[in-house]
Amino acid sequence: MTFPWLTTLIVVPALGAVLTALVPRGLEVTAKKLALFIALVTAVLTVIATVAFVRNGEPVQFVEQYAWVESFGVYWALGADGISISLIALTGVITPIVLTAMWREAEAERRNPKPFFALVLLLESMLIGAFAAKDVLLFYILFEAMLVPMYFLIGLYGGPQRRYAAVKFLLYNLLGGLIMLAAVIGLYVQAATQGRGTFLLADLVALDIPQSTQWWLFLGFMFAFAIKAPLWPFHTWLPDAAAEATPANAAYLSGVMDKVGTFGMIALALPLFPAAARDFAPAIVVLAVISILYGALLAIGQTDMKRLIAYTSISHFGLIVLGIFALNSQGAAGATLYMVNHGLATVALFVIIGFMIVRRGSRFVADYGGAAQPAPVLAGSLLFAGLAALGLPGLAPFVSEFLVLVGTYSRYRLAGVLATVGIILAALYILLLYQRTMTGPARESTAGFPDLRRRERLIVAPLVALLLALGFFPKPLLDVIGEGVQPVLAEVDVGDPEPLVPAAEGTVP
Amino acid sequence: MTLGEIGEQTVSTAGGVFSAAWLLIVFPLIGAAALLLGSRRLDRAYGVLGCMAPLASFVVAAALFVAMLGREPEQRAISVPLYDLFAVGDYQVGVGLLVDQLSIAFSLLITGVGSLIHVYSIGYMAHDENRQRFFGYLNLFVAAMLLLVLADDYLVLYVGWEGVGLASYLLIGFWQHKDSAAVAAKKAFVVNRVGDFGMSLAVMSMVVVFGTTAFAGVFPAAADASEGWLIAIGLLLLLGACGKSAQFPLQSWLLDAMEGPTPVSALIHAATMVTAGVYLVVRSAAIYAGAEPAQTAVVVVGTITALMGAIIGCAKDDIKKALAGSTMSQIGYMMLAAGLGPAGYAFAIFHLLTHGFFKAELFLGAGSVMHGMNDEVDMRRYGGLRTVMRTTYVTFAAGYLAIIGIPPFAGFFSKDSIIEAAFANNFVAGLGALVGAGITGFYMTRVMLMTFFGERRWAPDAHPHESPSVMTVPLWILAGLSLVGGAALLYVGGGIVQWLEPVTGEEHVELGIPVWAMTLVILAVVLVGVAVAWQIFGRQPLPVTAPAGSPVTVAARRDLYGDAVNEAVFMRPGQYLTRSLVYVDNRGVDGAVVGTASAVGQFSSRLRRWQTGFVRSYALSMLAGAAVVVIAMLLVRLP
Amino acid sequence: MFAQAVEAAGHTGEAVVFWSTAPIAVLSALGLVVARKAVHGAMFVAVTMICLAILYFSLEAPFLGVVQIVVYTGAIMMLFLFVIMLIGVDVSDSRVETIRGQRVAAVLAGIGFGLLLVAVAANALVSEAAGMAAAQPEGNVAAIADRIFSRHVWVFEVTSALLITAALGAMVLTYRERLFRRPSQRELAVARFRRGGTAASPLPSPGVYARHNAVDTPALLPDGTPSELSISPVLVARGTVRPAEQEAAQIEQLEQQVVELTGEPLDESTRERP
Amino acid sequence: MSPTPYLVLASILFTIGGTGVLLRRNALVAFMSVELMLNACNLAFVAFARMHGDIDGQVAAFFVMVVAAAEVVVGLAIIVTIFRTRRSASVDDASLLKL
Repeated sequence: MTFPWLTTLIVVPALGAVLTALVPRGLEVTAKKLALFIALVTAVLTVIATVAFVRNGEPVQFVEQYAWVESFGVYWALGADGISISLIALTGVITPIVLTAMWREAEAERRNPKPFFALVLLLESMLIGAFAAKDVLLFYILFEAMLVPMYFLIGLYGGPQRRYAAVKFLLYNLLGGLIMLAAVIGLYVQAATQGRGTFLLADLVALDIPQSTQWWLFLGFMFAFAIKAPLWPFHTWLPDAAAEATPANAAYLSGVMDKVGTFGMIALALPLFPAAARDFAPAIVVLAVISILYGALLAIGQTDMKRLIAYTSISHFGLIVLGIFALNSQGAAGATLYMVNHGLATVALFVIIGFMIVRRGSRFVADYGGAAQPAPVLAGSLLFAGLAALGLPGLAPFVSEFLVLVGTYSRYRLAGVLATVGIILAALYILLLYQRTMTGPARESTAGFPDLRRRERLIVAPLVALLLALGFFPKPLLDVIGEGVQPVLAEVDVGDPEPLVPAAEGTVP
Repeated sequence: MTLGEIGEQTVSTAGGVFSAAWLLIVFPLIGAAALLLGSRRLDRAYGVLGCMAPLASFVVAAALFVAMLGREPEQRAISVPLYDLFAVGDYQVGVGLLVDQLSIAFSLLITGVGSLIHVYSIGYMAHDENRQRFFGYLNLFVAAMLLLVLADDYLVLYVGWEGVGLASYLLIGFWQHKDSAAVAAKKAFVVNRVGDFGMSLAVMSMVVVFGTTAFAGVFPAAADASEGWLIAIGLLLLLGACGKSAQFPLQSWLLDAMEGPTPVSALIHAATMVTAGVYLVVRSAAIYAGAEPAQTAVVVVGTITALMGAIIGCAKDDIKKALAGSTMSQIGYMMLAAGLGPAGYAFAIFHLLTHGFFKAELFLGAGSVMHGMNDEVDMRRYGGLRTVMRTTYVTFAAGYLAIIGIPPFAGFFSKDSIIEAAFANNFVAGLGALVGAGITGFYMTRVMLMTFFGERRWAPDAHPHESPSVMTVPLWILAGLSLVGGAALLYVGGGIVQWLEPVTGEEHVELGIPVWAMTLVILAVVLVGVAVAWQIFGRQPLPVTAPAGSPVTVAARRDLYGDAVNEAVFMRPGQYLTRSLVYVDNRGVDGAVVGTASAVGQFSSRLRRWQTGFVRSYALSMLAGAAVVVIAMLLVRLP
Repeated sequence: MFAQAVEAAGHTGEAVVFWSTAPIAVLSALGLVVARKAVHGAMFVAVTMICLAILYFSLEAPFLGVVQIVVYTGAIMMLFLFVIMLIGVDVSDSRVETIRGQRVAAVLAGIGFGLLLVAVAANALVSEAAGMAAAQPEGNVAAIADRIFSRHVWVFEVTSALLITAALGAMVLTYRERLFRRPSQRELAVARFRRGGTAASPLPSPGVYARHNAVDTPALLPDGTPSELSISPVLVARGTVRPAEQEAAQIEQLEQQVVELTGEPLDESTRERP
Repeated sequence: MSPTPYLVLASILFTIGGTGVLLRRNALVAFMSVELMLNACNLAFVAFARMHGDIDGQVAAFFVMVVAAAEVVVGLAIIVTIFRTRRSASVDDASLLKL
């Protein structure tokens, strides 16, 4: 028996959440420090696990399986493939950053920061669990349970409309989750009629489900994932939630938590229902393309910075979904890499916008202007994060975006072309934001803008470093992801399109 | 070991000095990182720090060049693989450098002219408090540009391509406290992105068609690909080139880009970056070889832009914008030549290099004038400067003679070659190029006359003075290059045509008339342009405020309505679309959801009345429920 | 033959018991529903329960029959009665239905549900009773005890926990926390005088007559009028107060009798006049 | 004797008890009606016990009695508490548990 990495990664933050919650009143700073310490420990553990994973080289590792409810075939089954481990690493790395970013936000609003820190740790534990789950019911439970901490995070710490946003968030996601529950049960029934009733992913993938049944079950799963991801037209909860939540929380929401949706698509929906995935792929590609363009156009039209970033996320999630349903290795690997990269870029954007909001006390673009002069480092950070988000080559999201587009283009030409239009729009929304907030003559409102402080630089620095590193050297991560994506694609069994012109003899392999 | 073929030569692996080619890019990258991330204390040594990197790169480039000279002409293409970027499925991309005749020529231009402009900037930017950042951006630009020309894979090229776009954005908006600069920077980036749209699609199409984007994979296989795909890729690459090189219809950003500091205009928006489109077309010779319509499109775009830029240049009173129009026009020439296929590739590069010399010279000269005139850019406020700024005047004149093509200045050789090749290929293109040459004579003479001759129309507080030597030395060097560069490139050794032949291929077309006759005709047309300008601007005093002018002048002043068209066709409908979509999202999509929610809420509040709170009502419904269950059990007869 | 006869006799006996108790049970159950006073309802229920206890006996469940009487009728119904006393034994419920349609709906639902149940029970595929003889060879109590303490011991333990919880719950629910200090007797007296309105002295005792002295007879004041304060208002409400005039009228008669018996005239000074 | 008459009797008593709950406002009477329903069930249990010849039915009835006793204790305590505060034993008065 090897070291139970995944259970450890789930338990440590969960335990940390409990410990943080138990810190007595009046010791808020201790609670924050404790939570941050736990988050850092988890981050270190995820990094070690990831490195161990990469060095080992097996496609699926850290497998753990214990019977949970044996009579229903429910297992505490965990395992990491390339897709899981990269998202787990993302979660592990982002959490301490988000906590550090929240350090002062909570104080500014004079609310007790302890629950925020405890809830984020709890959420982290659930996220890692969902990414590692190899049992459909376990995944479902975590998928739904993580709504609860996020509901409180939005509802307790958000802006003036936070209750509305929190309820909207919860209702939307619950609706999706319930429909998914029906599909999960349907899946179990399928398994039961074909032999042993089980929720174990590997057994369910091996089932031979009739096509029409696959359709319904696939739609059930996809509905939940499309809401979580979020895909047009199920997206309207995200702008509200992101706008009302604190920037750090919005970062965690769209940077990490929403990835569960796209993760579910590639890790569950595709291998479980390959035939349905093939049948529905064109329709979903259409929705994804609409998401890309629609999100980008709406981002251009926003006046609220946080809403703007939320809409860019919708656009980027469109790209991720597009890559997944291109059903080839470039698209799928690119989409998975994009999940990681979008996490980094969006968190950076939200966090930096949070710094701006702390300084000015407003989230509206019109209240800023000319801030680059008093605060050049802040401006530079915003520009850097923005450039990453718009897919500037050399920064991490570019490689993933390009792979997604290549994958799509090689199968759906028109969709590929339309999705590429998104890169023009991306430049518009990011640069308009930068131009309106940072450039121009210095204004009274931004005259006294302090530049980034030490803590804030500490938050931005690792994000910048990661975005650069993954931009110029994505190979190690992409190799791992490629390994993870391969079995999924083998299950869907579509195969990459061959190049039209076979490679000439004598070229470099 | 051979690594396949590019152009008509085999590619060999790196060895010796070539394996250090990566230093070329790394030096300016380190410089940029040090200047941008380093502490403010580096500011004191900004000049040395800023110039060290491009000079070091220049030394490396020169060393590579010398090493390349020592090899057989067919062995001069050297591949320097660095590391694997990624491998997904069957598609893999490695970061590597391709050092061959074409890329080394570019490298020398970029690092050479780049170094001179860096040195010049020491003086020009001496009083700017953000000069450290400025040099950081410049170094970043040099690194990106070198990556662009040295990459051996279209995807890596694209990284450099966007890198220079970013540097351009940062530098145009360098004085970001000016709204106009910020807007211009954003416009440049966005318009470039439209070009990148084509560029991305071209690269993606290559993956679809060839399964690879490496030069070594694409070029040999290009001959086997269907013509339709080649035309598509060719046109998409052209779209990318149009964006970067400010060719019609994506030309509008270049004139606004003059908001940046003048050395930037010289380095990026005249000598190097804007020529990247030409490089791209020439580099993709193998693709255009099988796509005749795409080539024609290149010629058409080049010709239109050459004339457009020239016409715009005629009407501008802003000296930098006049020169920017000229840059558009000259790059149009290069594109035109590049569209002619193997017959014109070498001439395109030849003109590109000489243009790099004299246009940098002209911009730096203009910068020098501005430096002396309190950053005044309106030529109607100049006049009679030849006596107070002698060095600038003399060196500017060298650039002037070079651009209008007076022998033996550099432009004469390169432009003549292009016009001749154009005539040999297509009469209309040739005629366009010829007319363009005439207009060039006109507007450059206008610039010259308005700036250095005539009476002094200076602003009252202007005290023109010569620039410091740190600025004039680069002017002298560039003036020298403008004088001898053309002849040297054409005749020293085998000349540039022969040098590039392994990369671009060779095709000789016969001109209908003798070469000397053609040369005379061109010279005559140019002289007519000069004479007309003299007639208008040299012989009578110039009003300080611009006269209304003819409709043509007005149109030219407004960049031939390029911006107006963009605004009417893209911006306004775009804004309308965005605004209406925001409305639709709030009211339509979200409205549907919220509407459903409130409908459920209303239904529930109706239903709520059933909840009387009386235990006995609840008991009644329980009893009814029990009855229903019993009935259901009876009906189903559960075991 | 004999066995059959015994069985038949058993059957007949059982039928007699059943048909004589069942109607009583049903009628007194209906009585519960219609009785206006809770006390009457409680009595009706007790009757029903006793009937059921009898039926238990005839169903070969003597233990349950005894428990039914002891626990249900004896303990639980007593508890009900206590509460009824607490709440007010003389309150009778109003017959007016306050929830619209409730009565009609309840009656309809009751009849419908009853018919349904009866139909189900009557049509159920039941076998002839197997009898308890085999199940309780050592007697009913022993069999139940055996089963409770073996197979159902867990349930039994849980039930005991439930009982304790219930007892605690009842105590907690009925415990009235004293929010203020209990006033001393002195304070109560002071408060009473402050309040005024009532006599400072104790209320007058009821009338004392030679013939008849009881709480339902008012005392006579010196002027011969009856004192309202001397009788409990409860009795007044019930209307069971004897009028004092009646007693006064009898006084003459009494005097006469006394004189006749003793032969001495009465002392005029001690006479009371109504 | 067949258990059918006992079952019918149990059904009738159960229904009468149910109707009592529905009709009577007095909490005590409603409560006694519930007791009646429980007793009806007990009768059915005992009848079935004899039909099957199994003591378990009686055991179940026994447990029902115990639970009923517990229920009565708590229920009456609640009624007394409510009566103390509201001076009323009507179940209709306790109708505040609604929006």
